[in-house]
Amino acid sequence: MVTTLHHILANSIVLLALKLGILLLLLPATLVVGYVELKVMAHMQHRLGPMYAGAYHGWAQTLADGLKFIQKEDIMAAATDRTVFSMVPYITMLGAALTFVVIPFSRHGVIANLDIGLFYALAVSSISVIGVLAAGWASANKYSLMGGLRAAAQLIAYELPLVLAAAAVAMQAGSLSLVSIAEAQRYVPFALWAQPLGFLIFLAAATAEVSRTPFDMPVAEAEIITGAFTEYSAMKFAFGLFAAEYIAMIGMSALAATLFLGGYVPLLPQLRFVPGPVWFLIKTGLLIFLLIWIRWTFPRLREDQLQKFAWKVLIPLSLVNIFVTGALKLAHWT
Amino acid sequence: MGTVPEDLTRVPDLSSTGGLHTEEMVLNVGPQHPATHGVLRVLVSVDGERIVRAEPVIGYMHRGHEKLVEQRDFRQITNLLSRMDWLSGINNEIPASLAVERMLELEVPRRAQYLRVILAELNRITNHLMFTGSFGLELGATTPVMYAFRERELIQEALELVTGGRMHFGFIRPGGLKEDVPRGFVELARRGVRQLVAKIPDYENLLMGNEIFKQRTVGVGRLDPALALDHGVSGPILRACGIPYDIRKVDPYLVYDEFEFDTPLGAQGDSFDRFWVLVQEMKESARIVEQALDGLPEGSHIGAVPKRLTLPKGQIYCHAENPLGELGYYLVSDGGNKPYRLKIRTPSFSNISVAAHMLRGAFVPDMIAILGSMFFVVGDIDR
Amino acid sequence: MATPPRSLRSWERVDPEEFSRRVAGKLGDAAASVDVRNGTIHVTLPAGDVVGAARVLKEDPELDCAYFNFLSAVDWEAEGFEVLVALHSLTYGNTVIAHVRLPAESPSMASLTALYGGANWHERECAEMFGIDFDGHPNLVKLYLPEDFEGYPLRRSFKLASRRYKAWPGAKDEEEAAAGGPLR
Amino acid sequence: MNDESKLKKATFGTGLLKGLGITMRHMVSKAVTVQYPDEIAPLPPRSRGVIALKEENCTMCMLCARECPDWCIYIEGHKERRESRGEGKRAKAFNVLDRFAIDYALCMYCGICVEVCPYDALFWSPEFEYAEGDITRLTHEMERLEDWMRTVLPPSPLDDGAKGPEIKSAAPVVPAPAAAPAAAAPAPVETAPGPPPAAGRPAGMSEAEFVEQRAAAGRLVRQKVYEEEIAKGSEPRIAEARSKAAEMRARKATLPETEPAPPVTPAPAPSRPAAGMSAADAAAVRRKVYEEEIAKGSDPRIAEARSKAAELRARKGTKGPGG
Repeated sequence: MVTTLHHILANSIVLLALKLGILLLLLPATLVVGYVELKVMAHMQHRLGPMYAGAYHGWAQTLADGLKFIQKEDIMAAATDRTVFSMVPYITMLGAALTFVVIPFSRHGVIANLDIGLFYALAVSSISVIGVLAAGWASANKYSLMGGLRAAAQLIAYELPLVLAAAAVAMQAGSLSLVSIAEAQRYVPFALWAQPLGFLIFLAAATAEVSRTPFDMPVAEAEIITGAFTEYSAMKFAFGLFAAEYIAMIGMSALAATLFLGGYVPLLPQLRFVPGPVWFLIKTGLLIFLLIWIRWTFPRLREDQLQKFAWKVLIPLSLVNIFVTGALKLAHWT
Repeated sequence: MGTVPEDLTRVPDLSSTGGLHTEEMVLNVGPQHPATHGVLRVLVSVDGERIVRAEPVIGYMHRGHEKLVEQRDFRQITNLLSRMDWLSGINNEIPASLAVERMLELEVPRRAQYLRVILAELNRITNHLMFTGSFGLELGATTPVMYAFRERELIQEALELVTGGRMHFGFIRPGGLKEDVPRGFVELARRGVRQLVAKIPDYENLLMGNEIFKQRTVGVGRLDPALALDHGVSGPILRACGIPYDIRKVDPYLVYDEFEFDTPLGAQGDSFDRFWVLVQEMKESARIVEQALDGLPEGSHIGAVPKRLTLPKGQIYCHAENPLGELGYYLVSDGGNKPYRLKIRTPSFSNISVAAHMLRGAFVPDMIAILGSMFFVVGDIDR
Repeated sequence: MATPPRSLRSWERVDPEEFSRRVAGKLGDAAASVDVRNGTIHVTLPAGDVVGAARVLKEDPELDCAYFNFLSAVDWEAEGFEVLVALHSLTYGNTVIAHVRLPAESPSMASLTALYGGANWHERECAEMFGIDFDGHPNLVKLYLPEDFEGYPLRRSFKLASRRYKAWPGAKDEEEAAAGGPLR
Repeated sequence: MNDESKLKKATFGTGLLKGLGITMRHMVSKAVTVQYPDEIAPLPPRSRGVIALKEENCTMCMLCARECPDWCIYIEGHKERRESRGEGKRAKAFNVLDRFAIDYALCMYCGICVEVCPYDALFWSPEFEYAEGDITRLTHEMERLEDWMRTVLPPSPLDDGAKGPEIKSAAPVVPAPAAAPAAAAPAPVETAPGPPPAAGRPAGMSEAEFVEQRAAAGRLVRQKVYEEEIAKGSEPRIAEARSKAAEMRARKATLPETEPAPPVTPAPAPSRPAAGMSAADAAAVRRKVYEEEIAKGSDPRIAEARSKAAELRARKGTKGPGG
């Protein structure tokens, strides 16, 4: 009895530590993704990118940037709503980070394997928009206000196709638990056979969700000067904008990798010896690269064009996708 | 995905918004704003994201060139004029020298004329590359600007080899050029334009062929030709409206009538057309440079010029096709070695004066597309 | 959209001499003199009816000077001001520059803004730089200079002060140094 | 026109994919960045970087100061009488230069002073790294202006078609590059390995010419004289001054220096004792790096820049970012 209890306790402490570790790894992960983005962008633009910080190909550039942000003066304009203004970085960061609670890194490497994991992930991913909207309002800046409103409008337009595309996956897998969804893709990912359309819709909607080109109107620097974050500086800027954006990007990629590429599940039965987390990281990394690649290639759309694209193209398409999925399910074709 | 309403110049009736009370907001774009490259300020009243009124405010960079030149001789003036439109120094200098030469009836050697054409066209390419890149940047595509600077660098290097400067050349002198070109210039210039021509398809595919780019530019900021003429709009912007006004063709100066080149014309005068004309003009400039390099005659780089330039009494208007449009100098001389008055008619000034009409009714993001495709240099507006 | 101008698609350069005869014929008594210098047609207009003459230049189909090039002035000090209005005919490929003499004391002429929208900024610039009043201009406020700027910078009598504080480094001797050197 | 309407009409098609292809293609090809300050792209002799003064040529005629549109040249001096030298010769008055300064905070780099100087006392140098935190330090006094003379490059040889009235004698030693078949392929990096300068360079590269000009006679003479002086046991300062004078004499001379150029550009002698390696060792480093680069198949220009950077690092005793 005692030993069992001891066993359980020890196990759960290890597990807890592991699970907390996942969350603690998020910040370094943003640094890595930030660095990769700098380098990939540079090479796509026929440049070298950072080469000095940390000596070897500038590996410590984002770390140095972070340290620089810490040293900077935190400026708040006189007319800002100070409380709301200061809360924003926490809201955006939290909203982005909460997704990871349900994302499985391996069969058991998940902080909480909720039965409604997918539902939860989609719900919390829209929290950060509240932060952006609050930032736009609290900054007392017209550009920020426009940025905040654009972010809110974008959220409403994109939440639907995002949810509908995910709903088709849930139908396909017959579960809302992300672990079950991943398991259902042993060994053929949904993106390859049942849900290619859903995958594309989800990617487009996720890009809009994390405000990256071509859907980066809420932070368009040439139009509204980083939108809601015009007035932010120092650590608030680093966390509220950069860290939140990268965490959200990693989170969305991880979610897409789980939903459509099978997450930690190996691609071939013969490759089962490669551990789950490695598969998960490879798949997520590929999607992150795709997002970076798209960002440095395309110009951005206009807000009204994005709305039209969402309502007139993506939503009808995702409804069709659901219909087809349902029909195939009924026909027991799958 | 749809396009914006047909007539952008029509002011939407905003008083009746179905009971929903909306309020206009005055947005101060600039003088420090990433999309106004320089210190142009645009005061816009917006209703949501739609612009109700827009008024460009200029003068943040007024340096009083017209006053300064009244106290300077022509060598010093050349160096001043180079700084007006800082992207096209050589082109700024040429018409000033032409004015002096025509007043004094100076003979300019053919080699000097050819070299002037080569330098002017290389300079036009560097100018156009700058705007090719920055337009993409303003629409959110950050990569083309890097490619544009890569191509620009080689041509810039050729210009530096000859003039010793990268922006302010001060190289055109009444009667010819300051010096002859060094050995190696011909090869470098040729390499520069060939690399450019080889890379233009990249810009076309990255921007003009891109569906998002088309969404943002086709039908946006359409300029009515009659309005354009009324405001003295010139250069690629006027030609994008389909008006074949290119001073190199209409009133040929230097030796432009000896080369074969086309004047690309747009059809509708929207942002897309303006950008398209800009890119095509680089190809035409490259053609001119190749022809001029092939036919570069031997000879002197400067004609017989009196040591002290004293102009006869009189007035003359001299204009040339600057990369951004018509650059004209109205020179009034009272018989001294300095101009009594020099009116500088710059392309950007006239081109941007029409912006207020074009911005009315557009969306805020369209404002960026419109301003970005109006190709102006603030130093050229303010002088 | 307004009727497209004739110059929309094609142009042919009419010989300046011939075009100047055409201008002289059309303007008749409205022009004091018409001549050609360096391929440009110079027209002297009396200050009275500049707008009328400009209207003829713009609207007569055989002149078609629809392109508004620039408007500026020259300060001839005691002899008054000379306003220059440069118009261009794209159809016939010729530039016409109208010269209007105004008195040195309170110079004023009718605004061309109703005829040419582009004259707006040019007239504002001319007004602040030379102190010339343009009657009927919708918004004759300063274009470049701050609102409270005093004086008219492009008048000959306006001297630049910047060099008065510094001795001319090019002076060879005391005498030249005392004279202050050229005012640049 | 047709092209344009075609481009415009095309609705949702392959444009997005083509764009992705272009950026991917660039990502996997070699970047064009020049890693300043580790790599230094050579500048042409006409580059208007800084104005150098050759004090012994200045006669205090004031032409430069008078023509300067910015009033940024300050000249002060006094007259001195030289005693009569021998029978029947009158005592002469001559100008002594006390101060010659250029305020680079005002200068607009138009070069009119260099152009108008009738006695060849002012030269352009391509050096540009003299930014200051304090604006008053941008006024370069005589010593500093003279110091820039070390960096002045011999004038570029003119294009073959130049028959102007003012053809300057081309720099004596610069070997004429072979007629250049301009490469049609716009490859940014020429891969043909070229032998070091003396044996001639691959054609068509005017950058290569800049490099050759860097190796021009003046430098060689200077190096030689400097080494001789040092060998004689002269003080470095004196050796420096004498070698500088010799260099200027060589540049003014119409006859080309007959000494064959050594295979690799030697470094200009340091004006002050270097902190790191000695100049000779550093030059050896440069030679080695240059040869390695050429062996690797690098462009001579890049090889030159890298070797120069390596030499600078060696002299300063610092290490590059790559370790």
